[in-house]
Amino acid sequence: MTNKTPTNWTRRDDAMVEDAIRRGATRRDLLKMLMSSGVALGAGGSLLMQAGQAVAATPKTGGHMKAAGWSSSTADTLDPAKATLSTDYTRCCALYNRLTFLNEAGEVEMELAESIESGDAQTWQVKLRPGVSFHDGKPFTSADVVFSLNRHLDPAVGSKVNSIAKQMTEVAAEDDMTVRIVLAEPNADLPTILSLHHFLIVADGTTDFSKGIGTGAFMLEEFDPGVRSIAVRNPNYFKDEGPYLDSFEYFAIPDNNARVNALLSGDIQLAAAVNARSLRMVEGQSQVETLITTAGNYTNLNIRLDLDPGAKAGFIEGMRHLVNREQIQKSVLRGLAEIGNDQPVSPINRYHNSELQPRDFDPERARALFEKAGLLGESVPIVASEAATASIDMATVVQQAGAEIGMTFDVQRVPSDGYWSNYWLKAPVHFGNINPRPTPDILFSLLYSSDAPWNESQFKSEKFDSMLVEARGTLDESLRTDIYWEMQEMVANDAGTLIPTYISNVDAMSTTLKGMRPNPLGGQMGYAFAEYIWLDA
Amino acid sequence: MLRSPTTWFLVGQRLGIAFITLIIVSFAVFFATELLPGDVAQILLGQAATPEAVAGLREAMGLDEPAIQRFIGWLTGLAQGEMGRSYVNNIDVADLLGGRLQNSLRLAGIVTVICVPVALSLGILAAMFRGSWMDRVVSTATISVISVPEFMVATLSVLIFAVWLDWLPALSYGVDVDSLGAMLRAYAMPVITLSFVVSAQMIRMTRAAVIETIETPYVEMALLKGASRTRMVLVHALPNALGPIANAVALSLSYLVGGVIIVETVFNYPGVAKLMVDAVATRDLPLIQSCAMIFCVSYLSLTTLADMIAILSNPRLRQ
Amino acid sequence: MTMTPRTKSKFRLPTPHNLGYAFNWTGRIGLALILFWALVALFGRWVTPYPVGAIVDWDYFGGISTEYWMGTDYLGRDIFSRVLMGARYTVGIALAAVTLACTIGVVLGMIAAVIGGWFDTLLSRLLDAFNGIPSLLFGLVVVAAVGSSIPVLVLTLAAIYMPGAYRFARALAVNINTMDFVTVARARGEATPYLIRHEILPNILGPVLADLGLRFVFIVLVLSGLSFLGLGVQPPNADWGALVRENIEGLSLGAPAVIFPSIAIASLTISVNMFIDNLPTKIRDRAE
Amino acid sequence: MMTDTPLVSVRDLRIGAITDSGRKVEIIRGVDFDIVPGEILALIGESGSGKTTIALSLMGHTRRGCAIEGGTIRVGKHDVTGMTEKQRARLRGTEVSYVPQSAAAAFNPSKRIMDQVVETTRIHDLMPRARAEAHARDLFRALALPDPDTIGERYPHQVSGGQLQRLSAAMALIASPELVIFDEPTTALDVTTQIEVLRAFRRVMQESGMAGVYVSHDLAVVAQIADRIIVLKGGETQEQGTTEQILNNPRHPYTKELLAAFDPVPHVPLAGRDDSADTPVLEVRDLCAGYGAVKDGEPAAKVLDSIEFRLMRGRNLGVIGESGSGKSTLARAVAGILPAYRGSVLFDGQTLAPDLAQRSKEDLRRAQIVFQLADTALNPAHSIANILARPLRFYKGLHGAACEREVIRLLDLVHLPATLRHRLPSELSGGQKQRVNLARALAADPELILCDEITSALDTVVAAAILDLLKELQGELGLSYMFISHDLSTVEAICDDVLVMYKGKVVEAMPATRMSQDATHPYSRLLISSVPQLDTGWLAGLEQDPELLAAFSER
Repeated sequence: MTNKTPTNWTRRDDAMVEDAIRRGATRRDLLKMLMSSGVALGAGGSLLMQAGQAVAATPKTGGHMKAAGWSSSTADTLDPAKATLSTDYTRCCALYNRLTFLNEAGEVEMELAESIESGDAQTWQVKLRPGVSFHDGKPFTSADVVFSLNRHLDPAVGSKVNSIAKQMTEVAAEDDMTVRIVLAEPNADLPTILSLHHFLIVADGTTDFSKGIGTGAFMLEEFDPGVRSIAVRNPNYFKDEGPYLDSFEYFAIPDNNARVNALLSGDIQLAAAVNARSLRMVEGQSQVETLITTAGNYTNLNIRLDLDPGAKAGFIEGMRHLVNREQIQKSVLRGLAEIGNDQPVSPINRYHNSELQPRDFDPERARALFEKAGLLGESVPIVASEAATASIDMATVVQQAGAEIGMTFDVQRVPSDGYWSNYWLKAPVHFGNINPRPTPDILFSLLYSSDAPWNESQFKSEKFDSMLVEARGTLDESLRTDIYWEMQEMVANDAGTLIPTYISNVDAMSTTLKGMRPNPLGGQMGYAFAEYIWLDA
Repeated sequence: MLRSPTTWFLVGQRLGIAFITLIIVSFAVFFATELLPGDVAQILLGQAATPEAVAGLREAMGLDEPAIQRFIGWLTGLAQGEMGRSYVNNIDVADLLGGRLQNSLRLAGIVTVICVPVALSLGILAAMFRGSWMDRVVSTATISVISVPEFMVATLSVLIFAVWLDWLPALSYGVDVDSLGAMLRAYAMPVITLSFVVSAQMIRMTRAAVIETIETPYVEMALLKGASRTRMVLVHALPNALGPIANAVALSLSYLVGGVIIVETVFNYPGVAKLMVDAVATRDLPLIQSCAMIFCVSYLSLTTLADMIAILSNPRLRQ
Repeated sequence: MTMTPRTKSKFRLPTPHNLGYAFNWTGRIGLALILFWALVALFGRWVTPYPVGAIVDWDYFGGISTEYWMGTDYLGRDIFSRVLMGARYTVGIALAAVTLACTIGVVLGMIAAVIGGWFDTLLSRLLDAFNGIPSLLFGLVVVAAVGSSIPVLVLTLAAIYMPGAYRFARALAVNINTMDFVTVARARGEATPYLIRHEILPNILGPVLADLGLRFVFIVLVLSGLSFLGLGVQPPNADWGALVRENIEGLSLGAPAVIFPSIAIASLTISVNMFIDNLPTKIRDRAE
Repeated sequence: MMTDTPLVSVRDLRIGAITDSGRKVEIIRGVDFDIVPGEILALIGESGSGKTTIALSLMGHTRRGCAIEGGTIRVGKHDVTGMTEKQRARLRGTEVSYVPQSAAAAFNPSKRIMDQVVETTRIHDLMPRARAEAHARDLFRALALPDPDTIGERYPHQVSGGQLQRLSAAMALIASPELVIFDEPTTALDVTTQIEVLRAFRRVMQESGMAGVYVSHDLAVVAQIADRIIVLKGGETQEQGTTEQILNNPRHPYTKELLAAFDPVPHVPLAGRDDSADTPVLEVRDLCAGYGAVKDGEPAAKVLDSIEFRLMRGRNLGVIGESGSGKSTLARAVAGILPAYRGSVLFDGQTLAPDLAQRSKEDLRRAQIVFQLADTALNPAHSIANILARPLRFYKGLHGAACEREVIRLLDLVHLPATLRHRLPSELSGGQKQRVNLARALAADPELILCDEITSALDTVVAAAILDLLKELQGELGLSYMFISHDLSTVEAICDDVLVMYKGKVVEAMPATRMSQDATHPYSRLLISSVPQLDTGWLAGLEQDPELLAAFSER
């Protein structure tokens, strides 16, 4: 993707790097700076992975680890289907397993499944790993899988992936160790879909999830919603590697500053998702290092096509030119992001359309377009909230750019609680925030198909829908890639969802913490770090 | 004298009033929460809140019956000492609250134990040597303290004591408190912060109240009996200033239970305030109500206690 | 009372002294600072070197420099401009809120004191009940319910501090109400409004104003507390509390971006305290 | 007795004060006097004469803002002026002690009496607690206090004013000092009570042989207890001499003035027209009033019990009685401030509504009430002009120049300069305030003025002047006064008829002039006999039936 050296590589940036080298900066520091000056992160990412392997020396067993996420409330749950917050994901990953999971390269690996096969991508046969048992000793069988998958269809469960699970028209046990999954229509991505956190496998018939009985690497010792959880090593974990930690304590410190301080003062070993701004605090602290992951999480500006001003021809195009992506990348996200091109498939996804260029920042062009749309001088409300990462700052950037061309944007900051149910998808111009999804298919069917539950800009196109189905069905890689590339183009040009950047996630951790590696499912090793890392004290 | 019927009548009266107040508050809180946009189901589902999903979840949670009906149900439950179950995680509110309340009270307790004596003695000293350098120092100090935003104090103290000096843990909770020393260290910073916030008012009020009584003829009389300044203040002025002082203390302390959100946030201390913030965020009515009740009860009991002290410290009111 | 020796004051203007007031220097400094901030609040917007929202520096938490007098904030915006603009919100909102709170509180308090009876008891009970709810939580709920706009903030803050003002005014008014001159006015056949306006108000005004000052301070602080919890003025503007909060990460870097707004808050609140603790006192010349 | 070496000698005492504006003023200007052991010296003077300041200076104490600037004070062997605060503290209570003006205020409300009485012995630890208490009980007996063995266990608010005053004496005497300072100790008391207290003081002082300084504005009281008198004015000695000499042949004009003010000028009724025919300006029938929660038409605390009287136009009715007799309540009930629950008030023949809220503006205008304490009766926040202008505006709708003219006229009426109207009440003297207070009532040009103790708070001379003013105004404006007072001489000086009130009842009604002769009711007699006379032998020679005393002055 964009490998051109950034237009405004200032002298200060140079100085930063040189100075850093003089200070004997680690590879990571350097990398961070390269990125903060806008160098391609696809490369960066892989660099990081090598770095990851480099340190992945001989694991040590033992020790108690404390890690802090950023969000927690009394709504904390150990029910994978209900999991909302990163905190839930992390806990669930430590307690349960999925049928499959994605490695750092984004390839599907088997976990509780031994194999997942299908001839037509519609009827799938899942062979389960034998000899696995739950924390309470109950052996793991197909019944558990059937139960776990079917739960998502029951509205009473309130599953977050209900809309994705819908396509599984039949989940049945062929025998104790085999499950048959039949889809409404072919979908080659099922193995990947099954690696989503919500599809973690719980024991058949579980109703009380506060015990956290799973097959996972850790067994729950204490769980206090909104306060903390403590889990201890599962002595008879089925994997031959790990877990290395004796015990693992997880809680949230919502205040970024407090989180970083806690890490710096050594009270915790991992501070998840630290604010880019606090990097300077972490910099040069020998006992702390950072892990940067660009998994494809993004905050986007949604303009509904079916409402004014979005309905006015040219407005959206104007906005595409008015959004100063570089400023957002460098000032708002402090370089810990990658310029986006208004479509959801992120660069680390192998289907990413690397030829699709983002609109360049061109206020004059924007002014002309607004003029044509007859909107110049109008006041356009933009709804932003803490709920959508960095949206308020992005909004002010747009606002400022607008002010310079005589366009007033009235930024309305609204409370984060209730944002998703009251403003998101509803307001004519608002911000959204989408977590990483492993496949274009999930992204598109979730966000852009005509019947998508989260169709943020009310983008509707039969062509698009049919292409989606076609791509989903085919097992021919190159054909899929072509289709997905075209679909990305369609979204970038016709949808009302402006994706200025893909936001990188920064986890800060103590140098005693080893084995952390980036993962396409998000920060904290796709929230599954607990079983892979060890303390090298 | 303590046992004189009128005293008990007064107590009874105050309790009655307190009870009515509680009812009023709980209704107020109920309507307030009704004003909030969205309900538990929507909030819980967050981005996944598609209409049918919401409907399903509502039904599953038994939220389909009208709110007021549920509220009345909750009230009657409370009458039997039943705080109900949290909507979001279906845990007994009592259990959810239990630990949090302990934490809050522990923190409040420690602060009280440290602050009240210090604040009072400072206030009294300032009053005693009114106009002296130490009076000026104390007054200026208190003013500057109440003039700095709480979260500044909090963040700064973390930075200084935890990050730079590395004397104290940045978190008060989760650090295991095995020894008393460890506990002191763990609580040091929130306590410092809160002490700053709370004591300033107490000092001011104490000083004012004592000075007022120092002006009275009976204190002059004490002087004319040859009493030392200390005696004049401690034996003659102070007992008569007790009422207002108690009141000021009560008001300051009532802040310690519900008002400490910021401290709880910065030090990631799981107390009731944060619990209620969560509850509000998730529209978890039983939880919100219970928290509100707790705040109100603590406030009322403190003020009532203050009134009691005022009454008992004054023989005229005593009977 | 204050025993200020004849201070030859620098002002050629009518000094408080020859207006018949004793006004010590602490008080004067306080007043001067207050006036200063008031002026900034009024005219600050026209002297901001940069637009408040403009990102003027690629760097963040920039230090003090000739072009950025107070450094830059987390986005690289000019703090000096933002503090100037912030004044208008912090001072403005706090002032509006405190005025509202005290006006309503004092009027109700006086009415309750003069009328007395069930009206008094009921009102006092209700407001007392309201006091039972922690202010920040109340703020959270309100803003969660109706979003955060300046009017909402003002009303919320006013609501939070009204009961206090009421309590205070009522206590004072009850004392005045027992005075003979009020009885005389009653005996003359004066109506309640007159009693409140002419007989009681003038005699509780002093303490009430002092109280108002204190409340102002608290409101400034609660306002900053609210913005710490993410409620406040709409972007790109921000009150001082919000400035401190959004730049709090800069604290560890000793960034001026967080220090100056804090200083601004402190200087305002301290000066108000200094002023009300040393209000000008009417000189009464009586030997013994 | 005058020969032996003085216990106290004060030479050229100068005390300065700093006013709010920082102006220094000298409030005591070079006073000299001696006190020999066992002698009682009286300091006589009006408020502002500096008598209390001098008395306190004997203990080395000056009030806030004041300071001893010159001269010497010697008490016993000590040079008080030269002492440090610590040394003075050792002096206080042991060698010089103090009996305050208002014991009610000087007792700490939250401590038991005994603790406070014996405190001195504790502070200087002079004797073990037990002995101190025993001693205290003896003093209680000596001071003729009821149940002396238990009274110490009570709290100040649980005993009467007279008792408190005597207890405060006990407090002063506990360490048997050489000098006791009495600061107007009986001013706050009723006459009948005053007698008891004075007697007690006399007795103990004579027995103990202590020296004393007796501060008072009341010559008659001083006459009963003092050996020598110093007459003070504006911080300077006017005259100094033995009691006999001061009373019988005063030399200094000011002293003469004081004595003159004391002799009641008998009131000459206006041309004695027979008025039994025409309707009384005020008539009260079976008036009952009280305070507290009203239960079936009757308040919890009944104060007035079926009062009846008639006040003829142009005449003055005096109401006398001691504190708690209900005389002030009567005024309030008539004015409608405290609505009567039974009975009727007729003004000029027609009945007035009990509650002033129901009375017409006109009715309210015609009967005005003037209160005792001018400083609480005048709104401190308003200028005199405003205070006077309001009733003018309210009743007559006067504005601007007309109003101003009227204000000036009113001030002139009460003999105050027109320039005064720009001042605030706090800037006026007591007498001036009372005149303004009166002028405000006149502003309504009323027919009846209810005067509630309007001279009680004033110095004798000033009070006398006010009385003259009242008479004069009556002459000019044909007013009628209902004059409430505890002071018989005042009533005698202005009233035609007198009601004696006791416990909310009118016990006797009679013409003022014949009061001393005609009074038949025992209480009236007791009251009359209790008024101190300008005669050193009066108290000694006074016979009062102790049963009567016990019966009527409950203490």
